[in-house]
Amino acid sequence: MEDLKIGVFVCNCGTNIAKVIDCDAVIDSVERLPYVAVARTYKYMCSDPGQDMIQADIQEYGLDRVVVAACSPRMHEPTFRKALQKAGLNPYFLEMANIREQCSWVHDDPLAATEKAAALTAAAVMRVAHHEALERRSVDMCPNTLVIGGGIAGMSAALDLADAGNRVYLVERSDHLGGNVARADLTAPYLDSARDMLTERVTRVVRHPNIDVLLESQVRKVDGFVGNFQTTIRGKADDGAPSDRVYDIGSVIVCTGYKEFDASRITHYGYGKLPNVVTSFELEKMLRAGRVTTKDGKIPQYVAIIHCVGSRNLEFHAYCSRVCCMTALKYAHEIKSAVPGAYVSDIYIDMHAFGKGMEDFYRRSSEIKTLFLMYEKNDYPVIRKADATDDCDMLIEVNEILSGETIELPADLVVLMVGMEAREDSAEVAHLVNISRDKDGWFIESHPKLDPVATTTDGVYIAGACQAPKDIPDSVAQARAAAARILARTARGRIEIDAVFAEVDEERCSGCRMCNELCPYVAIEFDAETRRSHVISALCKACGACAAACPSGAISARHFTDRQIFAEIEGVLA
Amino acid sequence: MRTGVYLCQTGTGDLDAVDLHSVVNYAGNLPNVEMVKDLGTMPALDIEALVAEIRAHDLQRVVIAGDSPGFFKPAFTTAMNNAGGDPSEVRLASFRQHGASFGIGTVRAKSVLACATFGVPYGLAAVPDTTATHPGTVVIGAGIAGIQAALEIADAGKQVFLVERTGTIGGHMAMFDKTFPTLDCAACILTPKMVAVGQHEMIDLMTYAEVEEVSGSPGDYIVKVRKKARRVDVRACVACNVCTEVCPQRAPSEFDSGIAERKAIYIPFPQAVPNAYLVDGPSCTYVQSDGAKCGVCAKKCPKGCIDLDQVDEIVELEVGNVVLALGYDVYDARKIERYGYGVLPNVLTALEFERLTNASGPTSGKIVTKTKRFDKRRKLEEWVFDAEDGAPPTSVAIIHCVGSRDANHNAYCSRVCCMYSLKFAHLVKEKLPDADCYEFYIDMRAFGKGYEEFADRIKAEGTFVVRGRTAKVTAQDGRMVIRGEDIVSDRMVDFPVDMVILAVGLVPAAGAAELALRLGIQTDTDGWFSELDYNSDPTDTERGGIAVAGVCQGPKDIPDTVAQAAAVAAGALKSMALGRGLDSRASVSLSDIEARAAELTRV
Amino acid sequence: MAIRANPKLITELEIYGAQDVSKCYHCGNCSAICPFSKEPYIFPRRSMRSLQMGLEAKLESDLEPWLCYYCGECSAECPRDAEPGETMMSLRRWLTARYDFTGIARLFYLSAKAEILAVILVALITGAGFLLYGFSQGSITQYNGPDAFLPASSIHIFDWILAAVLLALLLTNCARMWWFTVGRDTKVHVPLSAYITKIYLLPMHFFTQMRYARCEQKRPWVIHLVLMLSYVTMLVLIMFFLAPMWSGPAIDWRVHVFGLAATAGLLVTTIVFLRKRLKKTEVQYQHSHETDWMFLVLLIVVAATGLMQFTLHRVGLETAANINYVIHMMAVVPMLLLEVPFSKWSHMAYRPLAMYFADLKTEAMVSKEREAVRAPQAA
Amino acid sequence: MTFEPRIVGFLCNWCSYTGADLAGTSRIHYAPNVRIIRVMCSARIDPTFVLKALHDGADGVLICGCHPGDCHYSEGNYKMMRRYPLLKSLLADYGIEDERVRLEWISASEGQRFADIVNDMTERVRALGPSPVKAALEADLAER
Repeated sequence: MEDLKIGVFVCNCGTNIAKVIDCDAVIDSVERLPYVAVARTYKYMCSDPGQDMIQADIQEYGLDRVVVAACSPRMHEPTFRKALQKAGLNPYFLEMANIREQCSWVHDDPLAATEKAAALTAAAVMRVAHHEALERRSVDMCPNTLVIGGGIAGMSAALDLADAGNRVYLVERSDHLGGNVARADLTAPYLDSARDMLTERVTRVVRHPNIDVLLESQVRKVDGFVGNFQTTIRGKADDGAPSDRVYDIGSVIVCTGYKEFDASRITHYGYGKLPNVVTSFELEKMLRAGRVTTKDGKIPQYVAIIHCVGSRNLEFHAYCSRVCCMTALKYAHEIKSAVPGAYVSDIYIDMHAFGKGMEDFYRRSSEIKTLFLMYEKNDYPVIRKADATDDCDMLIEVNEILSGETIELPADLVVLMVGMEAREDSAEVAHLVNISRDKDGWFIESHPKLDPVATTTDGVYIAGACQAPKDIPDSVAQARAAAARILARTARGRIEIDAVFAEVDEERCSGCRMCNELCPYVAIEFDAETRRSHVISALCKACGACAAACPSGAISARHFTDRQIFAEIEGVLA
Repeated sequence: MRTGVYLCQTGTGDLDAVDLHSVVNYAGNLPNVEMVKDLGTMPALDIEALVAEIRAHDLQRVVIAGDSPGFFKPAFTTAMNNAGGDPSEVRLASFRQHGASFGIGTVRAKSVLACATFGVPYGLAAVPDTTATHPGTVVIGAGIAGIQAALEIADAGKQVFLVERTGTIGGHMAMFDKTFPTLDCAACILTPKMVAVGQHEMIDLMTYAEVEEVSGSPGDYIVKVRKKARRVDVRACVACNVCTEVCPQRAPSEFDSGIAERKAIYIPFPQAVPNAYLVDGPSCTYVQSDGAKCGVCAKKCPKGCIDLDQVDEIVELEVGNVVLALGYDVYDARKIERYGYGVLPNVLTALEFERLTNASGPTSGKIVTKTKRFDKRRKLEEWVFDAEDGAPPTSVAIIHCVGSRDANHNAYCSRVCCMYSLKFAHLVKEKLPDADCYEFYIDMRAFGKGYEEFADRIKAEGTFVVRGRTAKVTAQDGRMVIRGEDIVSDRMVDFPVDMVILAVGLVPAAGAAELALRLGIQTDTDGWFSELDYNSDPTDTERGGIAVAGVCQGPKDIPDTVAQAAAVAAGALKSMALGRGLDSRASVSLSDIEARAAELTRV
Repeated sequence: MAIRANPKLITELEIYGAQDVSKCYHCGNCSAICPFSKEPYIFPRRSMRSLQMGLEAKLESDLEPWLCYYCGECSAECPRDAEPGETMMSLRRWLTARYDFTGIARLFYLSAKAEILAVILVALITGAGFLLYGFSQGSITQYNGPDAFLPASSIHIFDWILAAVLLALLLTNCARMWWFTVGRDTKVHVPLSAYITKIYLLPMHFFTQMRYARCEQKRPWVIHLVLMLSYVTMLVLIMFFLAPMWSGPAIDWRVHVFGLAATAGLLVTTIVFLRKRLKKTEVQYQHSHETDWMFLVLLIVVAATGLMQFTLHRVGLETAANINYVIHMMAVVPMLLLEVPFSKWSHMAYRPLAMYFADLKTEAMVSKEREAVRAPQAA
Repeated sequence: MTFEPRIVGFLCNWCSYTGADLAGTSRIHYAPNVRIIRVMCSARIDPTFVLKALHDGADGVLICGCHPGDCHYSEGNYKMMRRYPLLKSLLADYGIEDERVRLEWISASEGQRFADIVNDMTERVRALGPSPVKAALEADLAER
């Protein structure tokens, strides 16, 4: 190793460190170490005079490595890195020894504390000797975005991006925009017009100069990495024959939405057999047409609405579909309006009226004399045809919890609140853009709280009901959040890549591909020709898992190389 | 199109600002309007009569106008269908949806009605012009919502001023132990974000500061911020703790929600950002005695960064966008005397328990009941948490919906209580496996991703989940007796417990109403900020360039808050990308809207 | 066996005063607040539930409505303003109608007009009858003596006839009540012996209303008790002590003391109740049904005329006394003939009975459970 | 004088290292025997690090990561969890006592827990006495 000059700066932090640790002793012990050109203590290294001192010494002694023994690097590493930069040194030539939070503040025996501080400082000295100059790099950020799915989420995201002047390719499988919202007439809990909302969205989208709406089209392929993807989209050309086109994009937003649960899977409800058992979407149709009747055209006197069809049970889906409760209450109001004098019952498990205006909506529903019957999860109500003598078409048997009785409820029309389900093509889509799905088939966000819109593949975002059941406002919010992420990057034009990431030494790589599977960010690619793996630094988050696992030691984690850590180990034990 | 206009109100009181009479007259003069009829409030609609009327006037389009006309739509759709008309030609003019419950009520109502008669969505016709927008953004409130919004915008390389009322960022989330349903620790998630904010070159962090006044117009707001005298130089302070050690004055710790004490000069919590101390004027001897007494901290500070005579400072910020992320306060449990909060020592609020069970809390996470102790300084007996002397509770009751879903308190649901209560049950069971834990709930609102599964897991862990709200907590020989109805097993609940946790609901943060007034944005009947449109625009407001994020718009859990906060950034970044943002909706005149609507019908 | 729900019942009950029951979302707050709510009689929530779902048979067999004294706590604390207290009151009215086989009660509750008409009709007949009878007997200027307008002896016989009729009506309704609530209950069988050994409960509940005393506020209980006792005292005095007074010249002062005390009690309490119902400050007096008014009006008229009667013939205004007496009777007769068996007053009989039955049933259930526990051990 | 063991601690940056810092900011005192080395994720901890530490004279090695489910990199700590038993069995073959190497989950709010673990481990390792590796190496040297 070439002749290094290392400067060691031990901070007293007032008395915080000096009170317990004999800083001069620390100096003495490290001065003897190889390459140490200068070692000093100062009252407050983080203070401006402290930093000036470091910079001055860098100039004076021509230091090319710096060790600061002070507080936790989580507090002041950025401060001192800046100091090095100012002095014209690569910021990564700094190493900090944490002798405050993890030494002076936690030990009372001065001798032991001083010894430990010396060891930590020595370790830092020996480690920094192996530091390499690292440069923060950046890659181009293509401003175009691919939005998969033309539902309310997709359109909202597209509009935000396009309004900001970015090109958007909005890909929709079907022949129209609007997704599932297009099937609804009114929205809960305020009974606002879904149609007006959609008309407004669709009009703005199709008229927007920056949005290419690709109907009856499908994404075939997405290659590349964040900021630099290419996508192949198969759409119908003007002559009708399908044709593939390739687009350059920087980001992808997946808004593929959901599909409704197939009610006929629950035999107790006799859906498909009993003519007057309908799904929520079928009722929605009737309401839109202004024709709420039984199959034989009669005006129903008793209408029953069954909640959680396919949701919240062991057999089908354990999760709650989040929107059905409010939609059911909406139907209660709508039916009372469309069929004055009808008796409406809601058969529910728990009333999920959690959002803004919803509890009030629930109260109103009770006030219009909707009869609420509560049943136990997994204890399905059973629907059967009524006898000729009854004044109703069907009878629903419910083990009603709030009364503890088994109730027989008259019904002429039964509405099944079918839950949300991941689309059958979700696996396909997940594979396409390289994101993962949970056990229910919903796409997994990179972190439920830190980052609910990003995925483990950088540059690919999810929004709306494809991530988990969601109502309109939450879907729109998530869509805009995804748009915000992309806008933040396009605003800068380039993507800063942290200088700390993993590298594959292709000479030593055996092409075993173990690392490819290991990486949670799919940042390691296997090159079929060279039969070697290589890291896409733009995707690497520097956890170092691959470096630890590589059997041929071909992968090194920058700034945490084996050599550096070995040196540190030797240091603490010296 | 021959159009009939019907006015129907649900009478929810949203329309005090609207002069219905003049709206009726206005409607009569609109083109194509054949008839206008005011049906009053909550009319019992006779569909056959409506059919007759539609036929009589041979109407091709029906417009229902009112506070929430959707509630009457199906009747009209049916009538339209029965009359042989096109059921899709029943249009809504919702005054509430489009913000007519505001000062500009009548004009707004007219414009909404006009659009409906033209068959054009209001949102399409009433698009305000753009105005030149200043690149800076001020984010008010630095809880998780404010932090997220600030980071999203700053990461785009745009200047953000983050204004926080307290001495540190982090908000309520920083106080939490675990977060549902994943049970990962709040600190692990939040501290990296807090550090990122503290070190971000594009974020100008102003803690211990309050917004005095917001003037100017969309795209160009002047925000006057009062930087309260912190009396400690944030940049110089190294959090060495000497000042706190020497400070003689104690006060209840806000961060520990009052179950522990702090000094008059203190750091809210070890991981606070900025990691610096502050002097709380009201509890500081020096400040209270106008410098006559004490001042020992200033003398002892090794870096001399304490200036007890520092005074408030007013700074003016010029920004284009304002993000409101005020968050919330919790419901004052004292208002419900039956639960004995404030009287019975071991009745705790959710936040108090949150701190009690937190590894960095006063008992370092040990769940114990309070012990009586004589405070020599104050010369009085008081109940305190003591990790050593305190006995672990053998049975804990958690009461849901405290102050929520209740006409006598707050009618709305606070959205997060069910889940955090279940989380509490888990923590109790985890730390005290032998303790009995009871949840008393009305509806178990486990609606989010992985929530239902979490609820099932808690039940499997042996927590007794009882449907039925307890009505009373009374003292009985050293313990407490709770009384309620166990609805499912048809029993009365009437047994002793050692600790009661009240799942207090969320209420708008103090000062939110005044701020809304100052900003000229609407709040709903519960005091939460009103979004521009419930469905299609959940983050913007009436006023251009002012957006809402997080709980201040309505109760929300962390994932929803983070998503919404990020969404807010989209609006701001959009306006910065073009240097122009949308003006307030009120800036669009009635005549413009009429013209636009007419034009839109032509193409 | 499943029970058929009847969504229409809730609308029928509106006429009896249950306007807000549909608002209830079953948090259990009311049952928890009510001091009487105790297994096996948990209320008011369960009653509200049965009503929402229209479980008529169940409601008909419920004793719960009678176990509620309407202290109003539940309504005051109800998070949905569903008025549990008022619902229980309405159910009492509905049950009164159910117990009554004649259907008169139902008629009265469904139409205030019918009730008023009936009262007026009976009053007029009574008035006319007494006048005719009086003139046939003597002179209107004579109060006492051989030429008395209305001879005490004959009046007394009339009292007894009236009492007999009243008793007959009341007893049949009570019998029906027993059949609905205890007799046809297949789940619990109350042994005959229990009825006898526990019979003391009946008068105890009747005279002390000790359960009422357990409500959070005590005042209503006191007022209610005073009214009740005054009423009964009056009844007893008239039936058993008036006769000797009329015949014998020497007037027993004790009778007067009791009489005056009772009258005072009636007047004061009635006025108190009237004020409460007019002021509507307390929950339990906010929703008054027509029958409640009728009840109080008749009562106050009876008490007032009774008092006047006492004074008038003592100051020697015999003619006035006679006329006043006829008016007095015009209030008394409809009150006893219509209100007591068919309207609010019947609760005087139903409530103590219900509590007596409730105690018996609870007893029976407990012993049944004991049997159940013992049985396997025996086997 | 009593034997003071030297323990090397490998802590993940996001939870455990922050937790150790919290112990400091909360002034929770613990034994000075552990020397902490920071890595980004417990998944980075190559078994050779542990061997190296033992070879260079460590009497014990403490490995700390985020609680399962908390990993900043979603599942790095699971990778460590899977690796750990193999490492232990290897060490067992070398005749290194089980308690000398220890894996613990420490969150950013568990300063106290971190201190407790350090104290506990120090005592256990002290009880075991100096690492056999050291002795073996010295003997090895002596032979040459």
